[in-house]
Amino acid sequence: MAESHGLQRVRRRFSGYLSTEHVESTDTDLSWYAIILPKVVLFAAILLVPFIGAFYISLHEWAPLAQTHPFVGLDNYVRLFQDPVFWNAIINTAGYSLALLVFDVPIALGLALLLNMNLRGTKFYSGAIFLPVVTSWVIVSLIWSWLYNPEYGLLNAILGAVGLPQLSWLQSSSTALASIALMSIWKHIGFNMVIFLAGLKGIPDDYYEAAIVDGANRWQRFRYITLPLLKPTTFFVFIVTLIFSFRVYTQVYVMTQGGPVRSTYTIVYYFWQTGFQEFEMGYASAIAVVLFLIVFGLSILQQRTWGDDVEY
Amino acid sequence: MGKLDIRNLRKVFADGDQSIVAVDDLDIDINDGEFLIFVGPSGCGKSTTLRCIAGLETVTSGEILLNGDDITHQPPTERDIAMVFQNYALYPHMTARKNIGFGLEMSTDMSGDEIDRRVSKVAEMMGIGDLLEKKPGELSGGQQQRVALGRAIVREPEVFLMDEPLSNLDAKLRTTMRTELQNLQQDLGITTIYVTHDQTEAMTMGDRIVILDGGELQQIGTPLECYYEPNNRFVAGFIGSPSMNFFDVEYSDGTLVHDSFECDLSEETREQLAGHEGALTLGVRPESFDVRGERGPETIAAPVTVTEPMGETTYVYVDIGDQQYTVTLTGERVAETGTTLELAIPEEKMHLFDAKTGEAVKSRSVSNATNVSVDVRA
Amino acid sequence: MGKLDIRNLRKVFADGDQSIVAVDDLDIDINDGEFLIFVGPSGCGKSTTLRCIAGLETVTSGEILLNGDDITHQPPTERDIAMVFQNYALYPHMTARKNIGFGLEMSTDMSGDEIDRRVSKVAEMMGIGDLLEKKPGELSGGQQQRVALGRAIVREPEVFLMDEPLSNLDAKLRTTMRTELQNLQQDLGITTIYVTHDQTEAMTMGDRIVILDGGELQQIGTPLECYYEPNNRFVAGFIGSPSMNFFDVEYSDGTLVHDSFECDLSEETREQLAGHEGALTLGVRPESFDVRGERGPETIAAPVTVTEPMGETTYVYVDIGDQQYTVTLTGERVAETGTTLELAIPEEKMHLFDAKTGEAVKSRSVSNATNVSVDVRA
Amino acid sequence: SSGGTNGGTDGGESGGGSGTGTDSGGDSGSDGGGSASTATLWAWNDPGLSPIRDEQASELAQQSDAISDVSWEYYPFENYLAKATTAIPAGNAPDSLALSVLWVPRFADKGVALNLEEHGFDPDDYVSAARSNASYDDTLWAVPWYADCRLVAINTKMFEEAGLEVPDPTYRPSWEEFGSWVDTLAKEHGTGYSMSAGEGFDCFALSNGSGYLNEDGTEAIINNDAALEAANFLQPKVVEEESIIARNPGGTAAIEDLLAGESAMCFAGSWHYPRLRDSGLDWQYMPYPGGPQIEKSHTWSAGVFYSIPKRGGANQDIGLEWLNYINSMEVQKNVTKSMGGFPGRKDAYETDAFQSFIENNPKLKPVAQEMENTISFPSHPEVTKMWNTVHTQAQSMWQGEEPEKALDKAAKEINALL
Amino acid sequence: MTTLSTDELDFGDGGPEVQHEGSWYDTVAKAVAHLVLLFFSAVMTIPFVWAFLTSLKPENKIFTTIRQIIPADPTFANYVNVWMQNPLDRWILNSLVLAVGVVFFTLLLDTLAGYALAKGDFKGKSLVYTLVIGTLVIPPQVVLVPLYLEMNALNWSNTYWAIMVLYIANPFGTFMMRQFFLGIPDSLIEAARMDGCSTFQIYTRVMLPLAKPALSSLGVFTFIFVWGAFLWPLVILNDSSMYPLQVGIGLLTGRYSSQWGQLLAAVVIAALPVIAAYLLAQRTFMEGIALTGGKG
Ligand SMILES: Nc1ncnc2c1ncn2[C@@H]1O[C@H](COP(=O)(O)OP(=O)(O)OP(=O)(O)O)[C@@H](O)[C@H]1O
Ligand SMILES: Nc1ncnc2c1ncn2[C@@H]1O[C@H](COP(=O)(O)OP(=O)(O)OP(=O)(O)O)[C@@H](O)[C@H]1O
Ligand SMILES: [Mg+2]
Ligand SMILES: [Mg+2]
Repeated sequence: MAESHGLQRVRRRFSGYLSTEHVESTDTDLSWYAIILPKVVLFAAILLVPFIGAFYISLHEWAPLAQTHPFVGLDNYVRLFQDPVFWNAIINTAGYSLALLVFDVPIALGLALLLNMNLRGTKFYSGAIFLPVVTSWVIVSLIWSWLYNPEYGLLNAILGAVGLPQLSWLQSSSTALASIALMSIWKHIGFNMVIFLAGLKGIPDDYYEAAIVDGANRWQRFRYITLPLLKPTTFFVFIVTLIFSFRVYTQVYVMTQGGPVRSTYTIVYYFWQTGFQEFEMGYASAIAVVLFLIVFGLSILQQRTWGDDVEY
Repeated sequence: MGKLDIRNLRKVFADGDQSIVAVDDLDIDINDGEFLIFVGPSGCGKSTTLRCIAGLETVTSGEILLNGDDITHQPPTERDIAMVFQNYALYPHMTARKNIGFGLEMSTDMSGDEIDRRVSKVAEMMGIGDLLEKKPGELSGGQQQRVALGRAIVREPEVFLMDEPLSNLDAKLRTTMRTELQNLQQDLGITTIYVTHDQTEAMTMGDRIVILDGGELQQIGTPLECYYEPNNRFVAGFIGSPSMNFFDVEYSDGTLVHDSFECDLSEETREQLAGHEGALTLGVRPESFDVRGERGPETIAAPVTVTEPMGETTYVYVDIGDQQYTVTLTGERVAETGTTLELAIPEEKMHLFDAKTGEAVKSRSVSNATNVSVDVRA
Repeated sequence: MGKLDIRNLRKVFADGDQSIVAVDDLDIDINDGEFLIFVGPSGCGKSTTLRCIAGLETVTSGEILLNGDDITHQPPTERDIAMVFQNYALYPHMTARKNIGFGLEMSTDMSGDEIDRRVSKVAEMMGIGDLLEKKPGELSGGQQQRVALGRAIVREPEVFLMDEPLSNLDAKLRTTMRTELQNLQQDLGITTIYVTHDQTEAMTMGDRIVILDGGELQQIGTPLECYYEPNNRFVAGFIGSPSMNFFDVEYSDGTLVHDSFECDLSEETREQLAGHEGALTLGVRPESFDVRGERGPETIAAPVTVTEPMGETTYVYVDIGDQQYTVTLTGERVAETGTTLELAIPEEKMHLFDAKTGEAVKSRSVSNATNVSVDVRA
Repeated sequence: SSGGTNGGTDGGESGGGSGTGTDSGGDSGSDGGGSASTATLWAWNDPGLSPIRDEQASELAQQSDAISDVSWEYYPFENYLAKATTAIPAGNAPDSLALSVLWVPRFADKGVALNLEEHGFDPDDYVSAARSNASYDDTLWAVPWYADCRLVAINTKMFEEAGLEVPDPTYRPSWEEFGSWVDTLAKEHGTGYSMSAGEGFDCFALSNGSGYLNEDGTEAIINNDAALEAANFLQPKVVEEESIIARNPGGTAAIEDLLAGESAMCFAGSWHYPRLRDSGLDWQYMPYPGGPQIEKSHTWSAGVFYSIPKRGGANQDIGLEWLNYINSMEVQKNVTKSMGGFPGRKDAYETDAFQSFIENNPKLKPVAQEMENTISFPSHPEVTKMWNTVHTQAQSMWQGEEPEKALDKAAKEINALL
Repeated sequence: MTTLSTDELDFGDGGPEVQHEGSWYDTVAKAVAHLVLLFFSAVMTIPFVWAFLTSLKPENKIFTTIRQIIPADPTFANYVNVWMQNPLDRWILNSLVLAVGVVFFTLLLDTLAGYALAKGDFKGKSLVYTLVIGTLVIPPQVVLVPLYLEMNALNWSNTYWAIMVLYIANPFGTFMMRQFFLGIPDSLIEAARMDGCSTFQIYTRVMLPLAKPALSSLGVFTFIFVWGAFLWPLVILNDSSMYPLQVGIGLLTGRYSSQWGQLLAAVVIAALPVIAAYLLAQRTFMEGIALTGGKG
């Protein structure tokens, strides 16, 4: 598995000695169980059992208010695969995810690189850029639905002032999803940036100095040293961003409620819509299970394709 | 050609409000093909000097000339200087081949084939021809070391800089690599500056040693010069292992007076010491003591506290007037803890330093010492 | 009392499908108060043995007896054994005082005052009385080392285990701490097992050395025994620095035949070698060569490739029939690169090993060697 | 949560900026003790209504022997249904809960609502839209607390600035007339009319005689000629001329365009009265324009309806006491005065109290007039889905989709639900 | 796997930038970097500033003065109103109780579990770890309904406990603490064992004190998370006096579209504690995030 360099170095410094050996003793086994038990029990009771419950529900026609919940086998799944709205939701979610991966990650990396130059005021800059990360999604969504307002919003006011064409943002089905993605990038960049920054700080200076002596210029140092050595961090950032972006819900809920014309339906939003507005809980649970499978599969896939040589 | 001149080099770091003078007015001329060793305690400015020469640090004042050209403000690439780092700084994500060829790829417009050819040639020379496709993580310390050297060599620079390149290796390997490096430098004839902490390396590897302390030059000379004719007390104590023993003495009327013993000096020495009456520091190397079988007028009775038999030599720690001193017994002689040695200090092997300034007032001379050298046919 | 007996100790690690035999049938009796050194190449099982004794590893088979009691399966706390770790393993969040007292606090029901008193006493003894309120991060390497020792001492254990406790210190400090540790062990008289990689430590610190290789015991004996009477080629090569020189020779008719030279052996030696005709390995320590002024019938002409003057001694690397060998010149003799040394090998200093098994067939004897010791008054 | 919230169900927009009032958080739950018990009532949150709810609750507690205390719980409209649907099967049902008209059929269909006709309530007491909204399968399942209707609100000052004559508040314009106002206003102010994307269309369709379902509820008619005519009337104004703004959910609402001076006319509900009253603008209501097919101005009627959960542990006696209380003439005749809605009971309109209140608030005259023209929602358990479907397609029309295609699609999806 | 440490994360000065590229090129590069960073800083902060400025406009003038960015006559009336009309103090108290409770139990259970997963040696360890990783991926909405039924069966609905358990069960902290503990050398544990500590004492006396930086980061992280919680408390609570602040804010208006002034005021009030804490302890916050990094 991946391990960033700085961390490795820290570990080496910390534990030059026997890092993989364990104390075996007959009586310790039990205490380990006692130590991990509270969390595992809670974890099983609160997440695992309900998750299995969700799977169980997905095999039924389950209207919460109804008194019987007939078993329908895989019908819900069959229906799901024939449901254009669901496919639409998948495409929207994937598009959103892609936008984050394509824009959020590189920009975050770029900002981290700039911050890593140790300019004056780095603390201020990083503080400002990180600010949205600590604010909750509901709040930033509320604020941004204002910024996006075509008539009253700051964004169109600025576009107007600079003489650029104004956009409908959330009001048009062609721009709504992109607008939500834009805001999410805004909110999330600081998060990835800090992870990248930690990764960058973990690359020993020696490599750069060696490369300078080897005659590599700034760009070459970035291309041949920073990027490859940052691969484990990048890998992590990609996975987290992917998992996180597949769960997109709150923004949609607050800002567009899936509209206009379902152009911002995402998988989780569709789950919410079918489960909690239309109360087809069985169908909704099928959506949830499929979502889980998609995300789990994606993270495994990513691990496979990237995981091979991320460790140095 | 790799003649490197360092003129009045000064490097000041700003550390918050304070400024740290890392290198202070350093002036060294290094001959083409010379193997120069930098030694000195931690923080004395060795690495900083090296980095200034490499161009990794901007110089505060002073000049660096390579073959007469001022390179003080050239970027590192254009200096034709290669550096070997303490922990090798091999790029972990590149194969050995890529590592070695990276510099050529970056700083020249050689074709890939040409680079490959050169890399292979150097790798053969270093005996790592069959390791070229491995990544640093898969190589042992010694192999990594060789790749790091190869990386420097392949560029055929005018000057090699090496910052404690062996310090990460274990003792046995260090010994092997030491000779290997020396042979290599002799074969290539490339001017080399080598930083080390290690006494053995300092004494054995270089043509000359530069001893630094607190950013200032203490002495520059051949290993034996530094050993036998240290400029000052610092150098005397620093060079040689175990360290030189120091006694606080008073000099008057041709006699050195210590709390536990006195020494009458010969006429010759008295002349040397003219004008140095008062407090002096007497320096005696552990192997310079004369161990007598019997108590005599000039012997010092020294109870043995610890012995360390090392095979051919034995280090004996003795007490003389509250302080511990070291005596080296050569041959197969041993001494036991609790016994007392009778020591004499041969006058010709005495070092004397000004107690205040630490300046040497009397040393042994190298030429004297080498008199005793073996007869060897050319 | 701290008599420790290790009986047929065996430790096998399961590593995936494979199993790694880390310690193989080890049998050692350690006397009360003895200072025992474990040496051997990396991975030979030194640490594993120590950890088995400490109780940090379960034993695969065999027994560990402390003062005759089987402690093989006791938990670490109850063994009355203290351990000093390579990187000290000081608790970074506790002051030195807490670090030292922690063991007492955890494993005894001493009052806080009593613990404090003991800690202070030990700290005085270790000379760190005024550092007790500092945290490890604020202490230098040597001070940390002392705290780590204090932590072990304060528990007044029967046995000390130390796993390369000095390897993280720099050379000068290592020398100081070495003698300090030795003195301390002598004062306390606590049985100590000490693992090291360092030749000097191995030769100087202990009463006896245990040499391990591949999990198996190679030799156990005093440093001088191991130096002069190595059981086998491995031990001979491992102990001593620079390493012993080895020559492949054929023995027949009382003569050792090497590609470059021949040696006629004395009657006495021939008797020793009876039944060992054929391939042997001749071992000669670098300092055992006799450097002659002139070519003679028994001398070997050895061109000098590298010299390493070390002050009082000089290491000279010479070529004899394609291979490089080391010669130590003592005294103030030097030799220059390019010259040729005429070397003789004194028969009494020869080591001979079976070429196949590596078993020693002839060694020097320690008693002979110590004959030459200095006269010292008690 | 989508379109359904946008006032169509009276989703609590009746708030308004009055800005004063007592504690609305609903922390009213101190236990009265004794033999009488606490009534638990649920409603979706609406700060404007909280004071009157508290007032009525304490009045009920005083009147009733069985109820010592009333505890109101409010939930955001979007989460209200989720809350109710999880709580009832789990046995945490309130004694009575407010339902939107879109939900009554579902609750009835799933057998969660108490049959009120079996408990002495008479469907004939209510005005037709309210009765129909509260019924499913010809049975009454809920009691209207109040009912409402939809109109147009206009900024009279902007009308005058555009050189238009301000119409009489009760005057019902034709589409043609309305369209010319929009054009003139747009020329002067940029925008002529602002509506919500979904209901803006619904109301034009209804005003032209269309609707979601036919009379007997067997087929979708949202793609009939009347609806298509409405779409064709609106689409060029929204898409090409941009004289009409169609607001999608999630941003600002149509009423806010009026308040901001962005448009001179907007789609408004009777529940917007307090907010308009307090805005400081020169404004008035106006009936919805009548369509070419029917010159009446039909709009949806909705309101707040209270029902009693049949399952989930509700105390039905207490629930019934509450329903009887709100069904009383005393409460019904004052709904308009106290909450800006209109009575569900027919006879309340006849009372002096109601009459004099309208006299004193002439701006509500068009509301009183139009209440009679309101239409009820289809009485179908999946009416929420229909609502979503039609509104999604309406949104797509304002994005440029061909009306015929969009409406056919909506009709198809509705038919699939039947 | 991976170890974690924040030693490398120094937001101050000093670092790998090699000095020797002084001169013109360097100055331009730095100027450009400053410009870019300044731009992004502005983009990141302006929305908050704007929200604050808007919340200072009187409620009924928000729409009539919509195009004035800086309010002509700022007033805190919205804040006063929102505070007067709603039991904000009670909601904030609820939020605090929940957040502190969750933080406490999260820290306790996650350090225990992380310790066991990093340093423990017991059968089933890898199974537990796989579960932790696997459930990290489950969107929380998925378990909403079954969990509600479960809480109800336990008779826990409408209690703080019911809200807290969901967040306490979150596997993220376990994962993070495991990563952290992996970085602590085993020799420290062995030393403690030699000193006579039991497995549990090693936890209390050695691991926990060492985990302080990770604890504060995880604590802060959890705090932000719980402070922003909305859906679950809403579903599980029947009593508005139990509402945490975020849910309470959801109640401020029937829909978000009305009473924007008060809503924005409430938004500012809700965001303020976290932002203030963030400004005070910026480093801790960022470390919390950075600690999660480096994992693969
Ligand atoms: N970038 C820097 N900023 C501030 N001070 C520095 C910097 N680099 C080095 N120094 C200081 O300059 C002095 C010389 O450091 P230098 O690294 O050259 O010592 P050194 O002789 O190489 O020591 P060592 O043997 O430990 O490697 C030290 O006091 C050090 O603290
Ligand atoms: N926990 C373990 N699991 C598997 N193999 C192990 C384990 N611990 C040690 N080994 C193996 O046992 C052998 C002996 O290891 P040990 O650490 O005792 O060597 P050592 O002599 O201390 O080496 P060093 O000088 O490098 O410290 C090695 O081959 C090592 O790889
Ligand atoms: Mg250095
Ligand atoms: Mg070891």
